[in-house]
Amino acid sequence: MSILVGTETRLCTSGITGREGTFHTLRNRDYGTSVVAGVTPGKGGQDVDGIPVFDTFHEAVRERGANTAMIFVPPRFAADSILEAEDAGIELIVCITEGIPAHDELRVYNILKKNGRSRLVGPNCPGILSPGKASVGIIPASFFSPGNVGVVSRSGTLTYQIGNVLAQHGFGNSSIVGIGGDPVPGTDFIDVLEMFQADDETELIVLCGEIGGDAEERAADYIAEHVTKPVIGYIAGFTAPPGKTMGHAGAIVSGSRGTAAAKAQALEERGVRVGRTPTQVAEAAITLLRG
Amino acid sequence: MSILVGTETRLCTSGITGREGTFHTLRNRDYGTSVVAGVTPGKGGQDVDGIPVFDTFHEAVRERGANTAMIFVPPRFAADSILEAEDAGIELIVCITEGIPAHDELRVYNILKKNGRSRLVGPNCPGILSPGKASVGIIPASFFSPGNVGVVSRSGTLTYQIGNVLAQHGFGNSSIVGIGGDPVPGTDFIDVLEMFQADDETELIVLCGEIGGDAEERAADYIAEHVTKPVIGYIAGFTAPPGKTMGHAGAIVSGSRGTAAAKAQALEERGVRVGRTPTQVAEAAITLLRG
Amino acid sequence: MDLLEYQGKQLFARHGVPVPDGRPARTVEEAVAAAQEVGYPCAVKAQVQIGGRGKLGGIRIAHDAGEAEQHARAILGMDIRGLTVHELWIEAASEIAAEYYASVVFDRSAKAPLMMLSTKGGMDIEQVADEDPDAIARLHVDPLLGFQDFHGRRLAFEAGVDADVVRPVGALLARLYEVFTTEEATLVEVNPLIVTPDRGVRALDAKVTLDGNALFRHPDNAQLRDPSAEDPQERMAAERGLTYVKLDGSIGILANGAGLSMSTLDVVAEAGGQPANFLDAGGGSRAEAITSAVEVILSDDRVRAVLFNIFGGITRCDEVARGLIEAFRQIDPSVPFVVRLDGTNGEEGRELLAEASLPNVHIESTMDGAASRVVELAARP
Amino acid sequence: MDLLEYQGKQLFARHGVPVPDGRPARTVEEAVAAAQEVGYPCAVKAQVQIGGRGKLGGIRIAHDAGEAEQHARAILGMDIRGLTVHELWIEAASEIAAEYYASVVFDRSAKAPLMMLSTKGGMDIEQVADEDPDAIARLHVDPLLGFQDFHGRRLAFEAGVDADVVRPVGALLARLYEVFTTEEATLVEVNPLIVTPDRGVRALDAKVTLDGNALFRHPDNAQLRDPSAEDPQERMAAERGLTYVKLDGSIGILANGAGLSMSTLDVVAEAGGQPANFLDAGGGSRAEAITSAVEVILSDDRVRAVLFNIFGGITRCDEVARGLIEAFRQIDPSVPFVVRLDGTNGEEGRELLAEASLPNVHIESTMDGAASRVVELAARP
Repeated sequence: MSILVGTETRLCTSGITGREGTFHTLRNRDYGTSVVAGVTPGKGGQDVDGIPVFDTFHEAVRERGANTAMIFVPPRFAADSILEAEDAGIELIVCITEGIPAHDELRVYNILKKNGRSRLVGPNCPGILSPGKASVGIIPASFFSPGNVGVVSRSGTLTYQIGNVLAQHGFGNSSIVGIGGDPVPGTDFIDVLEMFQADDETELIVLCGEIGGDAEERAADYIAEHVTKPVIGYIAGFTAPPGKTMGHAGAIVSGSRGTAAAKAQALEERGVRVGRTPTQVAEAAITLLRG
Repeated sequence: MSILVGTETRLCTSGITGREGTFHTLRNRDYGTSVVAGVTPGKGGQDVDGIPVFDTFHEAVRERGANTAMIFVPPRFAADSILEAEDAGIELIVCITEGIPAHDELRVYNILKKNGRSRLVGPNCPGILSPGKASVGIIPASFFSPGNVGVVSRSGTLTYQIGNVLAQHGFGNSSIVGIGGDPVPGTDFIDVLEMFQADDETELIVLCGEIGGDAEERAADYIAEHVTKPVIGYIAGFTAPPGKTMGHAGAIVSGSRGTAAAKAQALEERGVRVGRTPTQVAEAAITLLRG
Repeated sequence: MDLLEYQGKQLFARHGVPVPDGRPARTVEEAVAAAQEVGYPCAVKAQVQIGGRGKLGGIRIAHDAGEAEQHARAILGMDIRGLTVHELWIEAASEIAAEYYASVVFDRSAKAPLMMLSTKGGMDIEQVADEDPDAIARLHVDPLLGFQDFHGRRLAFEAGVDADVVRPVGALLARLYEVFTTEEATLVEVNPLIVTPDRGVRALDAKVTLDGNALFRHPDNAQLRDPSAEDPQERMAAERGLTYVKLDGSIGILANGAGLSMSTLDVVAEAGGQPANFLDAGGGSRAEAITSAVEVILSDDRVRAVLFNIFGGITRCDEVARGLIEAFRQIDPSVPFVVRLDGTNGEEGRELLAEASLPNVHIESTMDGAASRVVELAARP
Repeated sequence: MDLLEYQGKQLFARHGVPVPDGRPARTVEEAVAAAQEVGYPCAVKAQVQIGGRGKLGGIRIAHDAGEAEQHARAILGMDIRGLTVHELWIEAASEIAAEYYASVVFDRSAKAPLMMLSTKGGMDIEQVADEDPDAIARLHVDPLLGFQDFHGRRLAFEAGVDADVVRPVGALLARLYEVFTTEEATLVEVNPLIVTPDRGVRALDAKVTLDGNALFRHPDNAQLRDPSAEDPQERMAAERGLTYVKLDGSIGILANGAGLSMSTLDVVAEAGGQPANFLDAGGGSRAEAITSAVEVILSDDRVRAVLFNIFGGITRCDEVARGLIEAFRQIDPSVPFVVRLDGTNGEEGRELLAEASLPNVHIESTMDGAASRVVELAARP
């Protein structure tokens, strides 16, 4: 098994006719993902390298049975595209787009929560990779192989770095989930921890956090109560000064809150080993999985 | 048993210091209802004939354990008062106020539905009476006695008329529920039918509808599928002309839709006996309950 | 509260819904002046709250001042299905490449606004709905989310509007939704919504129903009521705070509560009579309200007998009796009254009436009995 | 995007939040003219994006033109915690009967706006929160419902504001919420919110943070950015579309992606070095972006060595190598570079660098190794 994406995925990309949309959709298809449709209003009836394009998600669902959406439209159109996908009955919506207004994210989050029929991953995330099965997003899939380590991360490239160090030490992955670095992620650590805990294939979980917010602290509480599989933590941003946004809209330390030290401490107090560098994460994995 | 209100009711009236609010709250208390509080912003600390008044519903819940609200404030303040009661954790909100803007009702309905923690009965309804136990609202309780007939109605005085005819024929009531004549009632026939079906004390259900909307048609479908107890229907407005609002904001026939004939037919087709006059309703009750 | 076309269009303009340039007019002179301002050709349109006026000659095109004057003179004062034309709307004539239909309706069943769009505009939409339901694209808007761009796109694509106007039609739908919510309407309808030869979109008609209960939040809209279009009895009742609907029969009816009032009408009809009106004296009816109600009922000279059917809840029957006695003192009616008083203080009420021994007032103890009696009395020559 | 006090107050005024009358000024002359317009006594207030300016002499009361001039001269150009005062706000002095605190915060954990109200205004609210948390009334507003009257009443009653100002305080909170949502702010704070002796309420200060991602919908607000308050390097980076944060150390750092960039800083610190900056070259970094980034990093003259840490995903390492080679051609840096290229096209990138054999550029194969190397190089005399 794996989580969120796999052989059952039927992908539809919003913004498929854009440069980035086309490039990554085709890369996902090359990897083996079942890409069934794209959506670009006004370009219905066209195709992108054989992938049919529709005017609306509703048509993509009706005509092609799409169940997963990848959002690649510019930030000012992203909220609308997510809401359309949800309205059309898409179960999993992966939003790659960066720079979506915070109030749009708030609205989208609360509407999806109210209706309870779709899961959003992101926005501002690299997507999800289940090695050997499917890739939805921009994760460079060739660096990863199937295995028993589940990775969940607020960051993109940092995930690749950690995944790469793990791979160099011989570990493969069940799934790699980028939840994104924005203030209001559709899916948070706890959601993914729950899925990894329930996933047969996952034997170890790596949680990659960063400064800002309290998602890691809440994850620590959840782990203590609900996760029996071993978890290794990593937090980026020990050297970040307060009050400065560190690239991700969510990565900001305000007052004494949201510091890397506080997050690492919260995890460690609940028995989660926290690596100070990506290399230490791999070393901890060796200890935990190979004794 | 009975439904919605009974010995467990702890009532708090919004607008208790107004003329109507005071009058009906005290009548409800005289009947035996446990009236624990009132709310009038700015009059916190006062009392109405011994009933403590609070500034907010939150205080009434915290200090006095109120679990039922009766809304008696003018229409422009009613939506806010309902939302406050819901926010404070009141389980049952009975709104007597008439003339609430339709868009306010829409908003209130959808918020309560989303949160799923409070039931609204009304607005523009006479309230609920469980004879011998509790009365919340303006139903003239002295005309009714405990018994096995449950009544649900979109209308106030018509309910008294039908209840009175039943009483003259020796029938008492488990509960009498006025759901109100507005376009967006918080509780509809189906909700109450479900409760009566589950209520041990209720052996016969009388459903009092009127022209406008399709609540009776939907109730007919529900009865056919889910209600095993005998149901008698009554529909007011056979002589109403199309396009004219008949007093209740919801009582209007538009085109061929919402007519009394169509409603009566829908009920009869699903095996519900429909009386053409209140007297016929009582006669049907005699036939059904006394063979 | 139903708005006239031009009132709806003025609301539209305030919210950015494109409408043709136009001016209202109440006289022939105003009409000609308005036509000069908007230019020729222009449409001279009767302002009545009823559909189908075009086929009945209520909309005519003027190509010059002479025609404008001629059309205004013809239409002002015209009778359109029982309504007299008191106002005109003079607007620039539009060239039409396509006619669509668009509306936002307050859907009580779904508890959400329902939006509809069709390319079969310019005709009776109920007929389209019956004959070709697929020609109407529909969707509900979650009121907690509001109208989103995708709603507009989806309706436009599903209705099959021309590809080059998908965007402007979507934008116009967003504006209609804004009219619906911010003005607190229960209906906003545009038929036809036209596409011009230069591919603009425009509302050529406007049907807007506002929620009377919300007018306190919209003082501008509260001014729009056009009493000239209402029945004089209904206006009189409204001024007295009574809910009165005029019907075609000969039996005046007063009851308390909307449901009981309707039921009373039905029971009278069942007994073979024809109700002259619906009149809900309301909850807690006091003596003055009853006196007023009697005046309103008797102002309809077709009334040959009157039925009072009161079941007291909040309403006290003794108050009703007092009101009736006072009404007889002031009016001295020439038609018979049948009175049934039950419920709160029913006995006191009946005693008061018995003491007053009003001429030609018959007391009955049941609703059915009262209905039979009033039918019988009304039928007497 | 943090607004200056007077920019926040101008937004407030637009949404009906009561504020004292005031005028902005950039020179002593403008300040005196502004003081004449608003009248005396008036407050001369330094406009800097930092708290505590009052205690540092950044707010002074003028009773006549002479004092206005004297205060303006003293405050303009003043240094307040590292920020130079370029602008003043001259406003009518307010009499104060009570000082409250009010705010709307974008609460990421609750995914809802958080509103706070306290009667302990005029002081550091974080201190109040620590010492007397019950003194702050709080509630979350469901963003799908919006602010309701009862929210305002509840906060006012729970905070214990004076009974006679419950209504105006509630109304002011409603307006603050409107500022928060319609202007797309992430913070709206008023401290102090004052009650005047005649029992009016008024925002005496304004702290507003707008969401930079939403500025495309608010062209007026997009004009408000005050570049003079920003660090020159950060401004230069922003103009080139790079995310750059200046730090205090000597090691310049470039990485791709926010998380990896932060991690790189940490690993350098772990190795004993002090980062000079955070610089995220972004996803899909192209050669020109890399060249720009090198310029920005080197414009900080405390930088003694530079670390490039790239893990290619969308970013292609050969593009990064090309950018670095081009930067060296244009700039000829005088400090050593350590470069670690891994991921997409890593081998090609490393080969390009090897071929170019740039002076003083050290290639490392791991992140840890690269960090140790750059720390060592920066420490050399």
